[in-house]
Amino acid sequence: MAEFTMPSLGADMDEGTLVEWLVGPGDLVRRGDPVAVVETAKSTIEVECFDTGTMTKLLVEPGTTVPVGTPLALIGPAGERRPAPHAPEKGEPSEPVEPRTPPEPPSPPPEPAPVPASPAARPPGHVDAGPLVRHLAEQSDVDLGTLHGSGPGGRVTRTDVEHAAAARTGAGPPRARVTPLARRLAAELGVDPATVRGTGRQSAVHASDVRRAAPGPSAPAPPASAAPGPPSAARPAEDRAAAMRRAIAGLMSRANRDIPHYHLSTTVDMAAATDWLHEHNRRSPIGERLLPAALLLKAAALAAREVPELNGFWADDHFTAGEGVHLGVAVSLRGGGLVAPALRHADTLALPRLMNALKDLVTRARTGRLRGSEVSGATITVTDLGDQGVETVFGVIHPPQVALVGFGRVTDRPCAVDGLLGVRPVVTATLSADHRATDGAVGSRYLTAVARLLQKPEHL
Amino acid sequence: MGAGGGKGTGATTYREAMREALREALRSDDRVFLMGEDVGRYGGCFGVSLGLLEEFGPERVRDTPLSESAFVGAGIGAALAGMRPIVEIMTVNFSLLALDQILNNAATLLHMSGGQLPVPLVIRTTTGAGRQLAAQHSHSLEGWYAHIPGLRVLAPATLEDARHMLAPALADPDPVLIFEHGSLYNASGELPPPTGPVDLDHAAVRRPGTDISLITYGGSLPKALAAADELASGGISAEVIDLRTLRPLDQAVIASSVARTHRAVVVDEAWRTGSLAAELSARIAEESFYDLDAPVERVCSAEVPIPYARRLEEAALPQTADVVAAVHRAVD
Amino acid sequence: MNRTDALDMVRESISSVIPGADVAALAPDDAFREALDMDSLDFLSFVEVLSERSGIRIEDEDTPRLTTLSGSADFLVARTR
Amino acid sequence: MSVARPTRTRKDPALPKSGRRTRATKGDTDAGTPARHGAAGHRTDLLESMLRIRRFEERCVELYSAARIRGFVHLCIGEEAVAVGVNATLTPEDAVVSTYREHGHALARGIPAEAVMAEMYGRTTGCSGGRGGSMHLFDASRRFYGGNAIVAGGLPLAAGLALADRMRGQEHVTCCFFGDGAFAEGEFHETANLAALWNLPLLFLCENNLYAMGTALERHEAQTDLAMRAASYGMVAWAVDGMDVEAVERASRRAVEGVRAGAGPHFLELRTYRFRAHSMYDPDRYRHKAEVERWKERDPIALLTDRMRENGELDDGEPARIEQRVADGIDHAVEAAERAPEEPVGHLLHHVTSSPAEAVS
Repeated sequence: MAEFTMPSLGADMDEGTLVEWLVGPGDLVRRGDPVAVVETAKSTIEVECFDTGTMTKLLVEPGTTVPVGTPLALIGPAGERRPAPHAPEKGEPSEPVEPRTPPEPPSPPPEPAPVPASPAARPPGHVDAGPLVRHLAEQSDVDLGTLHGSGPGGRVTRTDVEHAAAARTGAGPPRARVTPLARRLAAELGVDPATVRGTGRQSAVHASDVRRAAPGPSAPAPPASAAPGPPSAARPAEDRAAAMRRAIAGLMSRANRDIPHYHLSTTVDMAAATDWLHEHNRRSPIGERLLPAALLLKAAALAAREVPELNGFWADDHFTAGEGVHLGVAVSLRGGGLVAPALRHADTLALPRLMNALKDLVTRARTGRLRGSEVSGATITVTDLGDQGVETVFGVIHPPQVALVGFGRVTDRPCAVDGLLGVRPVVTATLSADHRATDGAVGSRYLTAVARLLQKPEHL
Repeated sequence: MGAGGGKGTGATTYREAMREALREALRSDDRVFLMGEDVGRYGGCFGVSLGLLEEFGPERVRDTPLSESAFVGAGIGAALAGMRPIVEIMTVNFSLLALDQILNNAATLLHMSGGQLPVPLVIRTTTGAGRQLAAQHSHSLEGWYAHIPGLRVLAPATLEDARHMLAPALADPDPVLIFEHGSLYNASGELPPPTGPVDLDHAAVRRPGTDISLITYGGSLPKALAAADELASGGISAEVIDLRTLRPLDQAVIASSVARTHRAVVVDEAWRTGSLAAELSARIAEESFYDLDAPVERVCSAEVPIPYARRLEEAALPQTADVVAAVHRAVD
Repeated sequence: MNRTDALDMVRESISSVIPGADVAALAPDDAFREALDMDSLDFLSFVEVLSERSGIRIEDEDTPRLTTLSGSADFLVARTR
Repeated sequence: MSVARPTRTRKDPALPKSGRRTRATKGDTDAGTPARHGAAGHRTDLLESMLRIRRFEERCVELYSAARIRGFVHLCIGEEAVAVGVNATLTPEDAVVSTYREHGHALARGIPAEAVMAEMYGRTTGCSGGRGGSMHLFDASRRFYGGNAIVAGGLPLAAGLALADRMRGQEHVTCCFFGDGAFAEGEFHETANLAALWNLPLLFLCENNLYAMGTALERHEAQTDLAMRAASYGMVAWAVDGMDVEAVERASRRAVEGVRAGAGPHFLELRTYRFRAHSMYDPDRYRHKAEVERWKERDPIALLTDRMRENGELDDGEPARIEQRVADGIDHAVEAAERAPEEPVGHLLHHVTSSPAEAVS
């Protein structure tokens, strides 16, 4: 039994309409005979069959549109027919059967449960917004759930999001015009480009403006170009390192001058965390392994959520809590220098995501590809000097933040546990905090929280 | 020997340098022959092939009928059969009559045949305006050809390149188009002795600088260099890059220059819309975005068929002053 | 894998993690983490790259053997034998 | 052999009288050939060669309908005598430039059916590595310079091949096939002029199937006597019955000898007809079914078979044996193509230039 299928009649044909059968059931057909008329987007064509035999069954009614390859009829008992290459083998109905539906008509996917049209009927928490709008909202840190959509049926529109974003940032200043180089340099120098006065056309911020704005002694313009000569690749890098040094110098001097620091320290038992980490890493593909730093950062972020007095900024003689926990991560750069870009919403990231975000952030910090919100958005900073082998960090706060958390190396120490002396991995966690914003009691609540959180690594 | 054809002393013109390259090619390889309209008895529309017919005879310096499609296609066929033809098309505007052969055959046969049929053909043609030749002899269409995969597109802008680019072009197994800007033929100067093989893959920094990159080629190179001189007196150090090869573009030289100067002006005599200048700007945006301290500027021809009247033609073309102004826009 | 290949693979893996590192200047028994200022993220990337290139799964417990070029090469040779 | 002066036959370009043979060429007939056995054997070869093309293309229709082959596919069913008759007169050193309706030319030139079928499938084993498809079959080793899908686009290229052979002192002939539609293109006239002017060893082979796609000859040419127009360029030109493979072969042999002897380009107008659509399927709005049926009465395969039967050169079992051989060969080609590997997408940019890969980041 052979099938007569909807033929491919041209390079652009995907489906065709059966207009007319030129033969009926029981008719004898010969290879090459026209047996049907098919209409395509371009024309109506008589199509031939490639088998000799009896038309046993017409499967498709005239007027039906089917994809190329759909069986239209069965031709049987054939003489010496070989099946067409790759023609799907089919059972052979030798007596009349109910007209079959074609095997694979492109039927639409099952309808999703219909969404009620009336906003009132919408389930709580549901926000009607398109992907563009969602993307925009995410970018501008607007919670769609808090918006009243002005579009049809209460749909949240792009304008709604833009208004909300503008309202949140106060007067809603237009986005600063900053050249890509200036933006990159600002990231490297720890300068918020939005605060730099631009001298370019329409107040565009150029690299030179950022250099001038970088904190540091008198912030001189970069050395004037020497006499034209073969450009040296080394010079700009040295420039950059020197400028960064000046920026760090300025920032840290300000911190030590303006911030009355207090320091707290505690020793955290890392046995549970280390065991859990080993077990996790043993089970995971190598690309998904975690470093102890990931656990420490997550604990620091969760603790900051518990103790919001340490998560935010001191400016104009008062404390403003940060919106979300954005963990500044101190990253030392090759060839010297330091940046502390923000791991945004670190308290909400599951460990694997946090680990990936950390890798990504460090890579981009070292290649000068940080985003603006990362450069200036940190609400509390963590310095993990464990890699360098030190035990205790006595940190300096990054103004205008009010706290800096330090971790040393995870190291084995003799420890009294349940009255017995044992060897346990421990880490020294320290807190440097701004006494203007908080007192020691708050700080000690924070460190205690860190220590507690690290005892339940599976909940981090 | 014509004026200035001497060896190492005295001035040589671009035209003579090109002729010397043709002579050398015809002498050194008997597979090489030159054909085109009036390349023989007339001596070439722009005098480039003057004297070659007498030296090499009518088989190898071959006058053709005014049938661009037929003789360009014949060049392709001869290349397939083992020859190394140099086909001259009088001007780039006329090359459009042969565009079918250049695109549908020369650029395509290698791929379409699954690698069986490389086309070692060289096509030379004149491009550009500046000589009051009006709207059918003045356009800069090399960017159209640079759009086509399978072609190599050259724009010799200096005496050295006029003299030395032909040999590697003939050695290339694939079709090479050489665009000679009409305003350059009379350019003259001392031709330095060759310093080793000439490569067709790299752009050249014709003048180093630190404040801005002027990216250009062909007939616009002298204008860019003049602009750089003028800018230097105002304390702006412009680096001038001569692309030399318009396809494939030397991305590395452009990116490394912009990484140093942080600003770029593209100078291209073609029209701005959908042009090589557009391609260069896009690549700078793609590759060098974080190095840019100002938007990329373009200096191109006005979007008008090039007019005859001198004042209008000058106004339509990029001039040194336009380049200087663009640099100031980028630097200020 | 022979030892020369193993050494090359270690060097290449380091270079790919720390672009511009002067790997050629490393002596076989230098502790390269210190010499090249690799932090734990760098080192994890190095382990990842080395594992990918050699096809060997490297466990946390193995990492103490990967402190010098020659130690790392010995480890690779031993594991692929 | 001396070359005849240009012979012009003025015939009704539309339809031959059904059942009557048109003999547009003069020359020997097979009647008095002494080596009768050899001649019969040769006719058997011609027959088998035409059948191979016919059956190959019929299989293409089937495979196309089953969507195993896609793109534009132009069949030469009905025109097989042209491809087979001309190729019988060429040496392996001669060059062939063809059109997009070139399966017949390629097979007759000796490109294996496996390589042609694999090309239709877009596989690496195709004669163009799967990058050309039906319209772009190439085989440099057989000097088959391709299916060119620009009408008249292959003509200038053929002139160049001929020029190169001439400049290098080689007595090869370049044959260039093109259709009647090419007469409306400038490239035909530019090339005819150039070839005659330069006395190039080029054989122009115009397959006049009376239609440029769907436009009938008298609707696209003011003067429909194509051989006469070619002669106006100063080259030898004949019109030939393109449905009679032996007439084609005789004319082509004379022309090839003339070209090879240095008498400059020759032109053959081969009057033929395609039985099927321009490209795989079309609604045939532009011609009458009766016209197609009348031409089918002059089917080149039937014509030769009848002649051989009359001559007693075909025993009863022979046609079946030929069909079987041809069918086996095509089955084999289809099976091989089905199994053949596809090019990895990573090789996409191969063969754009001869260097490994052009940097187009």
